Amino acid sequence: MALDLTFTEDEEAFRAEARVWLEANVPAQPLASFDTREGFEQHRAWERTLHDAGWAVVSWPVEYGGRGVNLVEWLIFEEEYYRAGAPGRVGQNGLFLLGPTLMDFGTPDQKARFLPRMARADDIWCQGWSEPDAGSDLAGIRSRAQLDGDHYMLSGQKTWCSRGAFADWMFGLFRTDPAAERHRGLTMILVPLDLPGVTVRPIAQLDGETGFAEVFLEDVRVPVDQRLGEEHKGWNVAMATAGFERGVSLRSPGRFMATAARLIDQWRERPDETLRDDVVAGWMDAEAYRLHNYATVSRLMAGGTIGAESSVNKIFWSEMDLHLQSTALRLLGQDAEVDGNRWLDGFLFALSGPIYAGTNEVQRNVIAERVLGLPRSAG
Amino acid sequence: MALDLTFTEDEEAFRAEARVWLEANVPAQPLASFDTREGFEQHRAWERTLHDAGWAVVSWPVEYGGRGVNLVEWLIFEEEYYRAGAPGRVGQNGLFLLGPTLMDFGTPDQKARFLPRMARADDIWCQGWSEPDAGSDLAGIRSRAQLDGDHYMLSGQKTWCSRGAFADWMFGLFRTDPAAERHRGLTMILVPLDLPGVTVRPIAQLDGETGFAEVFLEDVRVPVDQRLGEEHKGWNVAMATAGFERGVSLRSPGRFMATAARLIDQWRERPDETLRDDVVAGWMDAEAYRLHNYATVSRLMAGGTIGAESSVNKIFWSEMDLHLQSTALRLLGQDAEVDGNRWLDGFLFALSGPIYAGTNEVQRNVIAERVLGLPRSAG
Amino acid sequence: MRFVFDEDASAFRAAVRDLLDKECGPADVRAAWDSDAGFSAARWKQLAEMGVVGLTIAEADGGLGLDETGLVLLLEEAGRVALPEPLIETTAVGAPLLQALAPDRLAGVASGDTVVTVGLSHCPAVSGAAGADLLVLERDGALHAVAAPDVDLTPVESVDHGRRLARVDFAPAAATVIAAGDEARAAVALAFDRYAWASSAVLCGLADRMLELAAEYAKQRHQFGVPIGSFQAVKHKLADALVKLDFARPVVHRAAFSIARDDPDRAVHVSMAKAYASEAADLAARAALQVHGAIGYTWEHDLHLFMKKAWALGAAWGDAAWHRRRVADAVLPRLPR
Amino acid sequence: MRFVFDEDASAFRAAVRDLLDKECGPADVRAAWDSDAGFSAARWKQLAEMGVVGLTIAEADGGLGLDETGLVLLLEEAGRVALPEPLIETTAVGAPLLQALAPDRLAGVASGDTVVTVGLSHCPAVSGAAGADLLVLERDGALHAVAAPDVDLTPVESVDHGRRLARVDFAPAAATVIAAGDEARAAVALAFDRYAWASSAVLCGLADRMLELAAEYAKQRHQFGVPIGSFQAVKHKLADALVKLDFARPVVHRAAFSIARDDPDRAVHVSMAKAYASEAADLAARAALQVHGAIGYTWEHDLHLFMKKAWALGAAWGDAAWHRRRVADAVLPRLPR
Repeated sequence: MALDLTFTEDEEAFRAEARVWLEANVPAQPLASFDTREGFEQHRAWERTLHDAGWAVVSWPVEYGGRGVNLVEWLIFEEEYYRAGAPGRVGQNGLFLLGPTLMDFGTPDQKARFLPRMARADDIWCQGWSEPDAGSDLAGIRSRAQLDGDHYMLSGQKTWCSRGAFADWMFGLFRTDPAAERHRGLTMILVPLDLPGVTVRPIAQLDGETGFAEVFLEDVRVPVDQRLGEEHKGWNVAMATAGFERGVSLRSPGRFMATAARLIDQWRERPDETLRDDVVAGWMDAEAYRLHNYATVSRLMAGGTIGAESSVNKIFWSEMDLHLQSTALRLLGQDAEVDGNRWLDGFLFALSGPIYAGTNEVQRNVIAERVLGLPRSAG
Repeated sequence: MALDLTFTEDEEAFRAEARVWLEANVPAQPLASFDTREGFEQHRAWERTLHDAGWAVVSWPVEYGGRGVNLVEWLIFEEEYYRAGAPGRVGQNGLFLLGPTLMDFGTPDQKARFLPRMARADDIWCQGWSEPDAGSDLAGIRSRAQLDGDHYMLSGQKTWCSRGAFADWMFGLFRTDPAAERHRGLTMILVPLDLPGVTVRPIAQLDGETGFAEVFLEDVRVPVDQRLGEEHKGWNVAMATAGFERGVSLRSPGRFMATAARLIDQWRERPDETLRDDVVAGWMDAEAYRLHNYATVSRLMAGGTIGAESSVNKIFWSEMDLHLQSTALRLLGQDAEVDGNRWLDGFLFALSGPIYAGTNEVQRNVIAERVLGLPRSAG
Repeated sequence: MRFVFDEDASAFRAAVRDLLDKECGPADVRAAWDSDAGFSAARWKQLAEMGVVGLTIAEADGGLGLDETGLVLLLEEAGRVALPEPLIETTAVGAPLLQALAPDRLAGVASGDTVVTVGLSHCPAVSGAAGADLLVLERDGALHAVAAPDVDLTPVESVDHGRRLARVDFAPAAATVIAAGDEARAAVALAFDRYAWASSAVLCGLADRMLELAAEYAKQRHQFGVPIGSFQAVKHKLADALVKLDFARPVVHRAAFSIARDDPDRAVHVSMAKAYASEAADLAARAALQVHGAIGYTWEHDLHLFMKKAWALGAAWGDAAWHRRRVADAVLPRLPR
Repeated sequence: MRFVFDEDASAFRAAVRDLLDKECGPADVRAAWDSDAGFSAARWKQLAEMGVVGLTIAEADGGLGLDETGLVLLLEEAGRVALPEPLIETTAVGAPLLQALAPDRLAGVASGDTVVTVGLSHCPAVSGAAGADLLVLERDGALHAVAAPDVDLTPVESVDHGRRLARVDFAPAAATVIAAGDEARAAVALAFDRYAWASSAVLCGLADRMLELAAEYAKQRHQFGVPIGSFQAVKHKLADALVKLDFARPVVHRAAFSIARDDPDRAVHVSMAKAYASEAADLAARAALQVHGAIGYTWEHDLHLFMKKAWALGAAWGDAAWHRRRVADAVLPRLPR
């Protein structure tokens, strides 16, 4: 079968169904920020609503709370979701990062235990990867997990855990082999945040909200069946997750298409010929990102895999987001500095894009080394 | 005395005198490219005309063929020179790089011997710095000069010698201490290109003209009185020259002001609103560069020195030049690809800016290390 | 929605790459620059034998009967070697135009005997005019098909010496007209879009090759005791250009599909393709030149063969800014679809 | 032509830096953010005692009688510490305006007892309104001087919590008018240019400090076993921002001179200053944040105090694009001078 960029009748029907449901169910008033306790619970309730109607995780198997659609349909759903102005996904770290990783690496018991609760927002997850001395250099992790019978004893400190202030569970990398160095001897472990020995310190971000947290662990006992994947092989598990994160799942095109459409609305409100080219370039970027993602999922559906392309993707969306938001701020002119305007919030959020999920500098190294074959180096 | 950005009566009178002379004497028809033999000699004749009227090297002492004006007046002359559309300076490597270095490091005999002939274009000089394995890494120089009584015996290969195809003399760095490494044990030596053992191989550049040359040296005997500065201290001499090159003297603001004015003329001919901002940004850059240069020469005249600022300057003018030329090409639209149009020539020339006189990457390292104090590294 | 090429397309692409790797190295491109026609008739014949030249011509007329989605990967391959032959002019633009308006004039095209080019009146010169046997020329709102002996050429030198631009004079006559009125207008618009889109595909191939050359050089060239490819300044410059290229490709592929299906948003899709591909090639050229340094600035080194085609095709048929303006004119008043 | 500051200017700058290093650390800025007025009256008094507050006021009225060229370096120092006090509003804009139109209203300004701000009607809100004692307000083409008790403020929160924007309501009366007609129009245009220029100078100081913070952090922070400042990606990002800043400064200094001498090209010179300084600060903020990584994205770290003032002042009084447009309107029809 040759290149075909038209949607099938099934795909169009799925889009129509999603659109109808979203139009009827998306809250008329925006929810409070999910980086506040109140907003977090409002968003949890919305996740429950999504789940109960079968829209929480459309591409997951039905048994775990999804509806088993393919990746093209997932992209379609995402387009409709953001087009409808629906709330941000407070559960995204679980749903879009840990979820797929669990399906690949989890035991049947783990899948049955964690996925349905995750889909229903009974458990909301945060990541526990970075540490004070392990940011861009993730292999510098020092937090330890010591095997003690049928438990691991965890100790150490995780930081920059997004949504960590109010989350229920954390998935994180711990050093299980203290003699191993760098990315060897690490293990992925799932940790409930209400265990004895866990202390969560919320951290306020640029906008003043507690968008992330530090998590301190002192002799925290976690049963071995909460290990994800093999012992000492956590790096592979994490890299698979990071591939999802940077690749297709964290920033679906629908989000930027909606932002670009809003940018054009903003331009129409106050047309500024000087910014015309920047506005249309932003819209084109969102379109190009959409096409690129359809090509990626088509390749995945045809049996392909994602490698260093996820780094290419991450650089593109993070820079596009900054371009869209800052162009809108320039359209606002002197009003841009007024706190609480939606574009300023968007800009502050977009600033984190080139930093988190692996800085763009690290991604450029990955591209140069893995795609172009340039030699590794410290520099 | 406080900040004063108005020109004095003397400065205005100097400007008027230069303008009158240039209007009367600049050739009505453009000369042939100085990267051809015919054009080289046409330019040599023009240099002689300049010299005889006292305009070749206005800031040099009168005894060497200049008129002893200060650096502000030199900048004024350069503005008038390019404003009048006068020919490029075929002697610039000598006049603006070696000349000032000779005045700092040369013996009285050397000054008397070389400077007046240089000013009169009797000798036209090229640089002999780069070698096949010493480009960005200039300290990798391998060409040797071995002391043999009252002569040095030179051997090795120099490359990317601008104007080298037709020049009379070359100034270059040679390794006099074979045991020394990197930037130690180098010596600056002045070499006539008609000596036995010298072979000049012209190299065609992007536009097909022989803009530079390779110079092969096989047992070339050069008297020791053609050494500039101390033996083994050539690096210091070269760095002083490079400071001139990147700093104030190689790219005087007048050149870019004239280019920016032409760009605006081009815009008026075919106004394109999409490019309006780029056009005015180019003009502003030329203005900013002019102001920056007046500030630099004011500081020099007040007893200051140039250090890493020369790297700042070089990055700015090389990027500005590319911006000016490529904006003009964009204004030309589909005509941009037609060979021999003046902007295309300018663009091809501008492309060399970020490469020569030390790549912009090396300049950024210099700025980061010397101005911001960041640690050195291979990367 | 199936945004992936099938195995046949990949196999065809691989076969063309094999041929061009053998037959169209940098020395061959230089030879073409120095030739009268600006390209090699022998290599054009080889491409014809593979079916490439007649790819867009109906099977009944001796072609493969494929559309733009079948051609786009091969245009990328043409870009990778800076192919001097008129694949854009004949196969991407001329043949489909004749197929629609004057299929009787297609004789000899698929076999490589008749080289076609198309000249549109709002473009300053006709590309590939020197070597064309049949010229389709717009004049006063009509399209004329004129044989080479019946035109006068005034050469216009392009920065890409392989392009052989010329201003073309001829005597329009009733017998030369192949379309007029609305039909001609629509055909001219479509031919322009095909030129812009096909140039985009070639530009992607050029960018790809320039990045490859730069990466190779960066692995071999040592300065400061290490390969320059180990410096982040080199790595990140090339990585940024690669990101740009990676996002240009699907846009160019979508434009191929939109032309093939006569999508109502064809113009927007083509303009996006030309804008992205022109900028990707420009960025790749800049990055590659900077990584090569002075050696890349010489006539002797091969890099300029690719850079110059990139600059020429980047400017031809509307540059990036022109095409973004066309998108803006469509999008700012109303979003497509 | 003497484009260099004299020793007096350098000494004054050094003295102000000493004071601010002691009295206006990041903790002090945070305290100001949390205060009612948005700034510290005690620190304002200290600045007044040094002559900074009354710098632009005639000696006869208790000031130093200096002009913009005497103030510009001190505004850069204010930027370096993200000074919350209304140096722009009172010293750069309010005092010279009153000096020209209503010198009798200058009482207490130089001594720091009377804080002045100026509100122009085409700007959405008045900065520093919360802590001002005397407000000069444009209304229907006239300028009014109104004491704080006679105005109603509706706060508008800026991303820079130290700016205390407010919409201001008051009852215009014959007694409040200090200028009308052409005189008021010229004064408003001049006040706008002074706001834009003074913001430029503060933006240069902010950029300088952010680059300094980033360089410090890059020396201390280790990843992959080395200080991150040894990576070219970090070095080159900061170097590029430094280049931009280095070229912004002389442009800002020239604008100071042009305002002081009432140069006919004042508007072009001010617009160039604001365009360069806004972009330099924006680039420095982006570079500094990226170099800091996540820690720079927190409320706890000091970087955001500087970034937010840079964003606010970058947008206020015309952003870079607005000012380039003003330059274009002057330059494209005819080149200045």
